[in-house]
Amino acid sequence: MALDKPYKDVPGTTIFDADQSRKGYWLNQFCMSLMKAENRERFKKDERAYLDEWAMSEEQKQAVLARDLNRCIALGGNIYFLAKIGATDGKSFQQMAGSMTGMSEEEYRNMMINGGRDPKWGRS
Amino acid sequence: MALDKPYKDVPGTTIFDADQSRKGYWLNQFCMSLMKAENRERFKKDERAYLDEWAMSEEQKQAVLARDLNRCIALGGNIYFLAKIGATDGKSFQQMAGSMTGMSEEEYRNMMINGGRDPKWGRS
Amino acid sequence: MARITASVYTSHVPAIGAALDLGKTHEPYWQPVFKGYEYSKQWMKENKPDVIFLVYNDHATAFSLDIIPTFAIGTAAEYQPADEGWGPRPVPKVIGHPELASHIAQSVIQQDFDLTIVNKMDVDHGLTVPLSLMCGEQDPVKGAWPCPVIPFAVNVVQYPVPSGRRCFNLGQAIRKAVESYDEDLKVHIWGTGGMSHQLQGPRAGLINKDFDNRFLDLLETNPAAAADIPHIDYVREAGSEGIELVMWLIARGAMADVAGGPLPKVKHRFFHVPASNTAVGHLILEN
Amino acid sequence: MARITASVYTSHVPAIGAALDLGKTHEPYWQPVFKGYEYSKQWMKENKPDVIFLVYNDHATAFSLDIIPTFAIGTAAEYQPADEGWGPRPVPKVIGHPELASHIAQSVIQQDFDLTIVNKMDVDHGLTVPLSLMCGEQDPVKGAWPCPVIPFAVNVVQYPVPSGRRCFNLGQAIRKAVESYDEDLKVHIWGTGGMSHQLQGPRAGLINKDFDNRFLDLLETNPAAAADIPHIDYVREAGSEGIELVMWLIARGAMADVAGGPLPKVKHRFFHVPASNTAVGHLILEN
Ligand SMILES: [Fe+3]
Ligand SMILES: [Fe+3]
Repeated sequence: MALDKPYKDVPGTTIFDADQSRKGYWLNQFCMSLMKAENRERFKKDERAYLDEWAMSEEQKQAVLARDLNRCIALGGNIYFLAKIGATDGKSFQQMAGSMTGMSEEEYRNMMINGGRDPKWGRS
Repeated sequence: MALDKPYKDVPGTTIFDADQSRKGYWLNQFCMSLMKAENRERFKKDERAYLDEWAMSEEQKQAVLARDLNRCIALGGNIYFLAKIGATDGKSFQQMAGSMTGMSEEEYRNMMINGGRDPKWGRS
Repeated sequence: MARITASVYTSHVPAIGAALDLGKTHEPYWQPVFKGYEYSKQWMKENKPDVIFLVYNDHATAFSLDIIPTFAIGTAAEYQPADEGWGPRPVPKVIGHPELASHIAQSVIQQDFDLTIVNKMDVDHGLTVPLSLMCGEQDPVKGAWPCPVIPFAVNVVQYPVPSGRRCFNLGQAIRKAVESYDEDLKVHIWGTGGMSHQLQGPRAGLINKDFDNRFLDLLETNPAAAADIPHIDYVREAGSEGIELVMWLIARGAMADVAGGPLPKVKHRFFHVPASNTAVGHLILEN
Repeated sequence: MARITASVYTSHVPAIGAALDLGKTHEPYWQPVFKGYEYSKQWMKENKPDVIFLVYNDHATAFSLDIIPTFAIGTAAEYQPADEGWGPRPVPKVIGHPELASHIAQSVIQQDFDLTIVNKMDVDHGLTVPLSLMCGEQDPVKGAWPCPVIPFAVNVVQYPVPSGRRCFNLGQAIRKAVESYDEDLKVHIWGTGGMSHQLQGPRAGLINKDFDNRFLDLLETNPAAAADIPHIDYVREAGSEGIELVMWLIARGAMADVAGGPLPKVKHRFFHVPASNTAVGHLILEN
């Protein structure tokens, strides 16, 4: 039998395991490159040209250009890597996390102030 | 009590442990740099100038210049790192190992052909 | 001989670092968070350790996908605060303790923990935010952290992360290692990260106060039960990033009661929601 | 399901690589060495595996003192032969097996082995010399190794290295991991390095035929006893670099008899002194 992967059935959640990591290798390595100030500058100047330097799929590039973090995660991205894109954009972790929930920035912030998302969310 | 280090009493032998590794950090990192062809060229052109780029002690630099591998090891070098110096010089592992024994290259080679050094060597 | 005198547990939310660095500590949003660490800063002054063994995780900073150590111990002389994309935090560099770190590495590897030894790495918010919270703000150049720090990085980014039980056992091995060091040193062990939070997907923002407070209860008096919590329970109950709590079990495993001594004294406990996306939890235990 | 069909043990002396690459195999000095692998090359053709899990050590090549993993598993798609200072060996690149490697990593970490996962590394003579010996010479561009290889690097450079017992237990965990992989794959596990040799100090050139042959005997029929040999005995009896033999115990621990099956069949055994500074030992065991 294959390995047990019980984390596959958690709603609204993608666990970054070896399969995801393999899929997202170049996407995540691109993100790592944004830890250098000069690379952030080059990326900001011409995002498409910078992305084309990496062995990413066209889908991954489009997801980055659209700042669609859910899509990035589906394509193998990990949030700690993707956070480097947000940092380059001057976004906070709260803005990034909120952007994946379908809520507005204010709605998400208010949800957090009011105690955060109910842990029973999405469970049957 | 401190950790037991029984390997300290083996004759003619220096075990590369954390203490040695700390002492030899820059010496060994210098050696690593010789894995790049362009660094080997630069080192060969002006050994002293190249060594001066590294945070090594004067003693370590002298030991390298003299190709005194026993001295290099006493100063924290590890043979797998030091082997990069020998490689740069076009020496084989046998020539390097032999150079530490006080034997001539031919004597050492003959000892090996005749079955190697007796494991009882240096024991009381 | 060296000994572990206390353990400290705290979240290491990056936004806390940003609030400190941007002078936002007196904003109403942040005041309750920093108030929870007032006692701790005083306690640190009165109980200054000689060395802090700081368990944290690297957040895709020093370790990319090129190399992912399950457990990495820093044996370097110093570590620079990392540029995580916003520029490096304006905090002092971290001074290491190569001798004790190497000693612990040697001892723990011989106790069958397969550590990776690291001599070159930048340290991210996972390590510097707890220092800021516990030691207060420090000038990046003229200031200094109160003592040397041994960074101990745990992989909680790419699954599978080590189990809670493995972490708890590792803590016990670290205690033995510390106690076999000849010099008389007071060592703190800190477990950082958590508490409940999820930073990704439609479920981002999950907080579970009940889980967190039960975890704090168990940590005080029944850490072996906390060590039995399987990975999937953290994900389901505490959010995908709540798994960071396994790092607290390394610190807890190093306390004297686990080796048959008396229960630790609870010096301080604090819990607050939210800091950014995260439930902030904090505990100080003394041997 | 995947299964381990055989294990191979062999020295990985760099001079053997040089002899191959410089066309010296027919010199009288080298003939007896390569003669010892004639059977093995034929056996490899008749028993072609789908994947080789190749246990070796990095000799300050991919891993400098910046980072020293105790156990590192390669999950990359491919690996280039390293330039160890003499230029890269003229051999084909090594194709990995990312899926099986990741599967094994996940399973073995959950069995409490604290692996480091590596996705980018060059491989040195420790890995390529055994491939050359067992598969014969290959054109670096037009040639190819017979199947994908999973590199598994063990720290035997900076003390403390993992104990023989730890390595033997790890082999058992690897066997379980392989057997939980759904695809039908024949997997070889190779243990490389050794046998007795010392490359440093006035004692360089040490060889201990008695120790080596006793070790081969134990490996055949009583590997648990071999696993009990403490580190210091390798240093004293087999020379400071003889410690590489602990890697053979990883391969041996993965064989069926260790989990209660029958003893493996000894297909081939070879021993010769010297190759350069080293005693060459070689064993092929089939489940
Ligand atoms: Fe964190
Ligand atoms: Fe070797």
